[in-house]
Amino acid sequence: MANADCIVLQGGNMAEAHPVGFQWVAEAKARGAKVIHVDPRFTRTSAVADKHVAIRAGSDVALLGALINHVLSNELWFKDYVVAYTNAATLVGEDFQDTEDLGGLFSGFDPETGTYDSSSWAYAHAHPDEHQPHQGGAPGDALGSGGPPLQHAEVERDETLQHPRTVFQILKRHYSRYTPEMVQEVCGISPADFDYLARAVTENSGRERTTCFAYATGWTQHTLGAQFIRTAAVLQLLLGNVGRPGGGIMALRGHASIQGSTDIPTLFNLLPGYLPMPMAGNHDNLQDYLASVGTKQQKGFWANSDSYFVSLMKAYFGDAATAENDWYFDRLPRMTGAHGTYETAMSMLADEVEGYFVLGQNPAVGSANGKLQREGMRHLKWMVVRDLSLIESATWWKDSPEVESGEVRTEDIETEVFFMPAATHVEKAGSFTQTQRMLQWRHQAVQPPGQCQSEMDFFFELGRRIRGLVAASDDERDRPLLDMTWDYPVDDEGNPDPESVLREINGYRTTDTGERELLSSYTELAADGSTSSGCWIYTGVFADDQNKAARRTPHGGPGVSQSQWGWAWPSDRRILYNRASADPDGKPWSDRKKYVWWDESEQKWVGDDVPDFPVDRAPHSRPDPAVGGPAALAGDDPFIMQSDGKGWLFAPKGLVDGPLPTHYEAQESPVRNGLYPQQQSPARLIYPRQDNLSAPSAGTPGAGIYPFVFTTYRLTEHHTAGGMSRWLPYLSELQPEMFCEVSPQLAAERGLVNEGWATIVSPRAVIEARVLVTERMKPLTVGGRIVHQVGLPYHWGVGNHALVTGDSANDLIGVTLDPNVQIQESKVASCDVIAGRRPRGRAADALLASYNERAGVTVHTDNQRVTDVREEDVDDE
Amino acid sequence: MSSQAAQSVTNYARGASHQFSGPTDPAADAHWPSGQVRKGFFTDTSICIGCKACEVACKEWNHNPRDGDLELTGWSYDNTQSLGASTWRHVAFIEQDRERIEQARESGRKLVDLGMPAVRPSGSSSGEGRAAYRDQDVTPPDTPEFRWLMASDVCKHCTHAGCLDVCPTGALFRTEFGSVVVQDDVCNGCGTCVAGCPFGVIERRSDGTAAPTTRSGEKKGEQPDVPKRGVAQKCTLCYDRLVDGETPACAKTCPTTSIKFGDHPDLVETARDRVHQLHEEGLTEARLYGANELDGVGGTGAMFLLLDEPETYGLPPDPRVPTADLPVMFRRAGLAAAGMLAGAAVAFLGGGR
Amino acid sequence: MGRFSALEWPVFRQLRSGDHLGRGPAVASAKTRATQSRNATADRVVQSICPYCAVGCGQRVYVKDEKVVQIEGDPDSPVSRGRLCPKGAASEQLVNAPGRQYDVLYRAPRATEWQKLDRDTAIDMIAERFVRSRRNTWQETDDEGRILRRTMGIASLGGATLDNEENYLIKKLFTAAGAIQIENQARI
Amino acid sequence: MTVSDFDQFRPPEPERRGRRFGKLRRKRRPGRTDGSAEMLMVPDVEFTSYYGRAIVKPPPWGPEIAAYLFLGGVAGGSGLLAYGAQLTGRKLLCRNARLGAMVAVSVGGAALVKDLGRPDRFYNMLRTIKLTSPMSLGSWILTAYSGGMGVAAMADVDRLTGSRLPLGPMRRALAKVEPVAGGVAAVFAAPLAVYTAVLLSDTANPTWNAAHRDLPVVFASSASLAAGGLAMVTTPTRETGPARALAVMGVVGDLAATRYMESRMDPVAAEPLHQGRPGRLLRWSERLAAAGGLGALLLGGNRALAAASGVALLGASACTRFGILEAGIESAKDPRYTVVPQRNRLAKRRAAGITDDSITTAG
Repeated sequence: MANADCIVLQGGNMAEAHPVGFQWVAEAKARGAKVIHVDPRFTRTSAVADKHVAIRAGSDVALLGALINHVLSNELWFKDYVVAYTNAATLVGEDFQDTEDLGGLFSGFDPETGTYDSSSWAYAHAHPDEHQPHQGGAPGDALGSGGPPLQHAEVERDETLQHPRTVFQILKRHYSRYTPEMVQEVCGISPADFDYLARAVTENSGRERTTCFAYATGWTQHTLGAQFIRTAAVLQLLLGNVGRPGGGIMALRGHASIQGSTDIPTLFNLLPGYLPMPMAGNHDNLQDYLASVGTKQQKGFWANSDSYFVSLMKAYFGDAATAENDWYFDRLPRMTGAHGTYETAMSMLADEVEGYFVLGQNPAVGSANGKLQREGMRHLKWMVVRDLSLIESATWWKDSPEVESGEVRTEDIETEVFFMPAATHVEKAGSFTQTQRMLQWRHQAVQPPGQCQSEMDFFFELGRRIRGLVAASDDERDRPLLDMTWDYPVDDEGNPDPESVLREINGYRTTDTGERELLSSYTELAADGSTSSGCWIYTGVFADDQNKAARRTPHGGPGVSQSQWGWAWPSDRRILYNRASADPDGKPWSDRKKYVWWDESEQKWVGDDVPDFPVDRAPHSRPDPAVGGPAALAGDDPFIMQSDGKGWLFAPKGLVDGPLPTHYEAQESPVRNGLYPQQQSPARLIYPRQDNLSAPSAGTPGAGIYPFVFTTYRLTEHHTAGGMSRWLPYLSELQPEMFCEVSPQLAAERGLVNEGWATIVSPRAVIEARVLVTERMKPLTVGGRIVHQVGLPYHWGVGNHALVTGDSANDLIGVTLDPNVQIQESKVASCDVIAGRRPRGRAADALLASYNERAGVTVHTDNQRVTDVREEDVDDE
Repeated sequence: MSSQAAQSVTNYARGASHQFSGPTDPAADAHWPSGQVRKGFFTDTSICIGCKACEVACKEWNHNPRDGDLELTGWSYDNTQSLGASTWRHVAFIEQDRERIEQARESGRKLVDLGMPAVRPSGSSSGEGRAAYRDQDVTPPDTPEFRWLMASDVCKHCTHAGCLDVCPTGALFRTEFGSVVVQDDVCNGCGTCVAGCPFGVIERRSDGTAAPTTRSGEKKGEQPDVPKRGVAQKCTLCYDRLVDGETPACAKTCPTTSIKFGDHPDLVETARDRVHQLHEEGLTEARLYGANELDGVGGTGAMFLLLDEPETYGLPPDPRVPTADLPVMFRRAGLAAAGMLAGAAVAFLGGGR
Repeated sequence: MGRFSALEWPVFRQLRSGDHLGRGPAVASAKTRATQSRNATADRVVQSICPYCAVGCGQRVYVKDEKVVQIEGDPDSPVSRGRLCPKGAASEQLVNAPGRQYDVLYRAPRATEWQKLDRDTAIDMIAERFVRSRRNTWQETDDEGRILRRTMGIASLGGATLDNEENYLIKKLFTAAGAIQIENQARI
Repeated sequence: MTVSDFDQFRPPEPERRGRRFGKLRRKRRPGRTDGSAEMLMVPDVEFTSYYGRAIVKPPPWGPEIAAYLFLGGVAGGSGLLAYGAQLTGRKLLCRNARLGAMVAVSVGGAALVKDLGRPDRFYNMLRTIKLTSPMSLGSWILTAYSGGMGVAAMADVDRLTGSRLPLGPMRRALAKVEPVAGGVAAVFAAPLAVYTAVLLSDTANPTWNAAHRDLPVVFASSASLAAGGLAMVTTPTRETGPARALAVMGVVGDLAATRYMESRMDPVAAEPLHQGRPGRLLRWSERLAAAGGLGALLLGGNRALAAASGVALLGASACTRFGILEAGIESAKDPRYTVVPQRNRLAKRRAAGITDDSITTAG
């Protein structure tokens, strides 16, 4: 980011959430870069940014779409880059219909199931071979990071981009109505601000200069979160900023090893290395499974998915995984749909879940709809909480808001709760993967005190005892437990050696003499069972028996990319798709942005980073696409993971809620969708339940009862649900109390006083917060009316163990998920604000009930898939 | 001690190399043998992001207890209110609308027009390198309607330190690095230094007037047991770290290097460059605070780049070390004593009525 | 500092040295002259990474007598260049926090208070419950006869703050046991 | 126009009947410095502060310190009276003054030690002789004075108790050294009374610092009238002639000096002297002083009335000390008292063409 010329921080508050990372933005600014912060609030990032653009929460796609429209209509897109490296020239099939024609829906939408059948979006002339793996099935869970498989790489292209069905023309038509006036109407951004943003981004793109986007949960926590990011990707591709130094899109991830926990996922839908979890019905046998991940014919490295999967099974089950039993494929558990944390919470309420492990997380405060989470926990039989201190998720049975309000009695709660003290990051060795995909090793400084124990020791011990309990059983279902490799070298206290686990993740080749050599790159993985690797993208972290994650060359060594520090997957590459930093002939676009280029003499790609491209593939080589796999990658296919080697402006597969990002309003929004009759995203996952009601949106009766929009955010001084910050005196005194930020106009309207108290009501709960009246929150004129926005930090929780407590903003938030990744919409929702503290005990529920009754909220409010246009426009504002 | 004695003391004091005001090298003035260069801070508030890492790092290094009673103050994002016995770094937050920005710019312009004798003509500063690089016009930043000032405040380590001079026990002393440090094994908590500091930095722990509430314990409203209770406390410029050549905790942890640590002369140089650079950008409200060694305290060890009048940040506009007027006070006191003696003499000579 | 011991009395030192006004060396006490930084007297320094957000700032952990005495930024790290945010700077307090728990607690059904439990029995109890719940809720095939081989009775949440190696073991154990409802903060 | 040396001997200004103390404050006396007209017009500085938070911090001093200021004054004055009486052979006045001074000094000393944050380290006060620290010099003065007065008072006590003190051979030495001790005490008496003024003024406290030129005179006069008052209470009228004279002179000095002090202070910095408790205290001290002074002047003969006016004088001195201390602490709490006077001072210097000595610089 440090060498970017313009940085747009949108959907994220980098100076507050990632202050030390922000030093590089400050560095770029000192060198003259322009920093623009687009956020509903004027935050500490905006304080040092060049420009703050106040946007209505949830309308990011409209703004980015308008930027795309601006770039296209003024011919500002980076021609050579787009034609060569993206699928702009590719033709799309005839039966694709755009949202322009269907009033906000794409073709292939099935209202009953609320899902799209993406076959109508396919490229033109994709030979419809006989057995088309039915893709529509499980929403969004079957797809790894590399994008979905295509039958093969032969696609029709029109390099002149004139053909009406080229992706380029479809893009132009799709965003034709996203004009600056529309942006003012929908996002509340003045044309002057829009023009400033547009000029800044376009002037800083192209050969000489690059623009970089950075986002965080501000984009991901929406019902169309994935589409937010897609819009930015399309814009960056059009401007030619992807794969180049100072360009691209930086995901500002929230936790120490959140990237690590998606690479080696404790997630329901993924196996390590982004291999999808088998889905009942889709992957009933290994061949179907591998075909769904990546066909041999398609380009790119996903074609070798078989070697990745087999190596994983060898790592998991060692010798027990053999060719005969399809490498243990049949023993793997199957998914039958989405099993995200919210579905799990719902199934807890239905008494289907008996046991629950909570590992360093605080769902009672951190997960959306806190009340629902705590109620779910009451239905459990037993629960294990591993944390540093008695967080609210461990003591909810004693001091949760429901116990406090008398709604529930501690004596009636059946759940058994085990609290296991955990070890802190200095009391255990291990590696974190930070937001730039870099693994960094932590050495153990001291032994864990008292009975504290690291998760590794605990789970190793638990695994050993479970295997002990099932050792005798000859029941088939226990085979995997007994076959899995669990024999890690242990030290004198019986704790496994973390480096041995990292070696297993890196992977071995078992030579014929039986001893194991560490692999150095995922290209060495084979599908014949001779290699094993816990996570193929991490292969190379332990190359030639050196723990690369523990490399500590000061300042990352001499190289520009400072790569002598830690290890970035895949194969220590720092900027992905960096082939795109050179033009189709292999020469850098410009000297200033030189990064990776083709060295004619050595016939090799060279540069400041590990080239993200087959090293010896000449720029002009055009192999026969039928060959498939990495070999099929042409010299100008920088996007080596995509099945056609190109950057996807139009995503025929991979996203379940539309090939092109389209603006929809949030699940509950006091504003009508200015662009389409369709109010909300049709494919969003909705959970119509009595304890998950939604506020009526604009145009439906009762919309005026919850007139304000609230957005949640993080403070620098606290950490997520407060588990690691509300127990620390030094951090608690910096931000001691839950507060809400309101504009002076809203404060006047509702009689709020600075430092006073306010009660915030949403259809889910009633909470109280101190009031900070500030001009940093601005009312916006949207859709012809004033929309007030309320800012709520979400770090506080009710309980009496923490140093500072307060109501939790997450109680206000409902559960409506983005279909692609099951992330809840906690960045924008509706609420009402009343001056004074909230009523105590049962009176709070009474207030809530009266509000919902006045608003006429029922289980069906906002839960309509397709907004029927006939409904007359009731706006009793 | 008659007035003549008082007179001689002041002459003697002025005669020797000791001074009470004006530019001096404090460490040399205190006769430290080693030729250490004076260390100091330069806090550039224009790039401060208000993250308060300095507050936490300082407390953590010095094991200062939590103070304040965990109440929201309503002062924007500042809940620790001010420097004190247990808070040696404090970040101020000020929200300003368009009108206040104009006022600040206006007062900044007035400062510039005063024709401050810039030690070096700004042109010769490393401007050339930057000017070529920065071709934009000189328009102020593009968010004129609102501004959020953030500034990290600290002890100034003045060249002529009011607290040091008035301390009767010698607990406060000038280190070889030119910083002012309290020796907590000597101080008996008399409290004179608290009144002596023109910036209101130093404070006696536990019952200092701005001290934490007396409730004790960990939870809200409870105050942890306070180490070094009853002794005056303030920033030591991490004297223990300096002795081992390490950077002070706050300067090391500041993510955007808004807090710069280094040799005082270089920092003055950096400060002047930075303020010229901002003026070239049209930010005329930028001004330096404490960089002028002719001011009331002889220039400060910790200098600041502010974007508004000092009072907006809670800093005094024209601080002056009280010792500067000490000779006058001694003279007047000698006079009063003489007057009293004379009165007594007259009373007795006049005979008892 | 024995005030009257020998000529160490600052008044004499004031006269002896040039520091007549008692501003510097003359008044420095013995303890002050012996000042040393905690870091210098630490037994060892360990390089680590901050546990809070995903920037991955380098940290130096100073240990003395098997206790963490100071955690500060690691100047060698190209990511953070020795800097930390407030949370990172408070890491030492996270490790030695007053509110931190050190022993295993157990809450029996309908109990209103915690009770202490020794770690081994706790892990045994958890293992038993794990196997029992797994057996109660095992699903071999779904209604259309497709193999499932899983248990919906056990769920897990959390992992973003854990090491890769720990995530790996958890995923392997749960997948082998058929428990697929594993989630973590990446989703929230 | 500098102040003449024996300012307090000028006959008291004609008694302005009915003039409220505060009224004087509003009538601005012609500025005594260069008198440039425009300086009078205090620049209407738009006073901003950081959420109203104080800038300087008041010292953590409570009533003990105020009590010490008063007792120090009494001791100082009594030291002089004792020596005067010793020279002029007024045995009774000398004894009473010495005993009074001894009591005052010991109680004051105890109050000082009690106010310390770490009373167990009180001896550190004598750790160095810091010429720049009024409290350091004050500690030495106090020690010297108490030493001298202690010896002298012991002789008196010995006489009082009919030599029953276990002195043995020391008694002869004591008799010889007694007059010298009285002299030593006398030497340190005046500085003891006066150094406390410098102690308060040598701080960044707006009110005290603004009064640094004249506070010593006020404290000297206040000490004199207090000592005189004490003598009038303790000693029969026949020996208290000089004490009464000293008291009258003290009163005159006190009233004149206080008015004069305020006239020279920045009006804003002087405000705390007239508001709230400090204001009331100072107004009472003025009334008591006037009453006591008249009493001493006219009714000195009658023993009971003399004692009454003596008590009035002591009360006046106490009120002055408590009033000034609390005024100082109040002035530190409101940022206005720090900012506005400093802004005036800066503006004055700017107007006078000195533009290079401001802490805020543009370059």
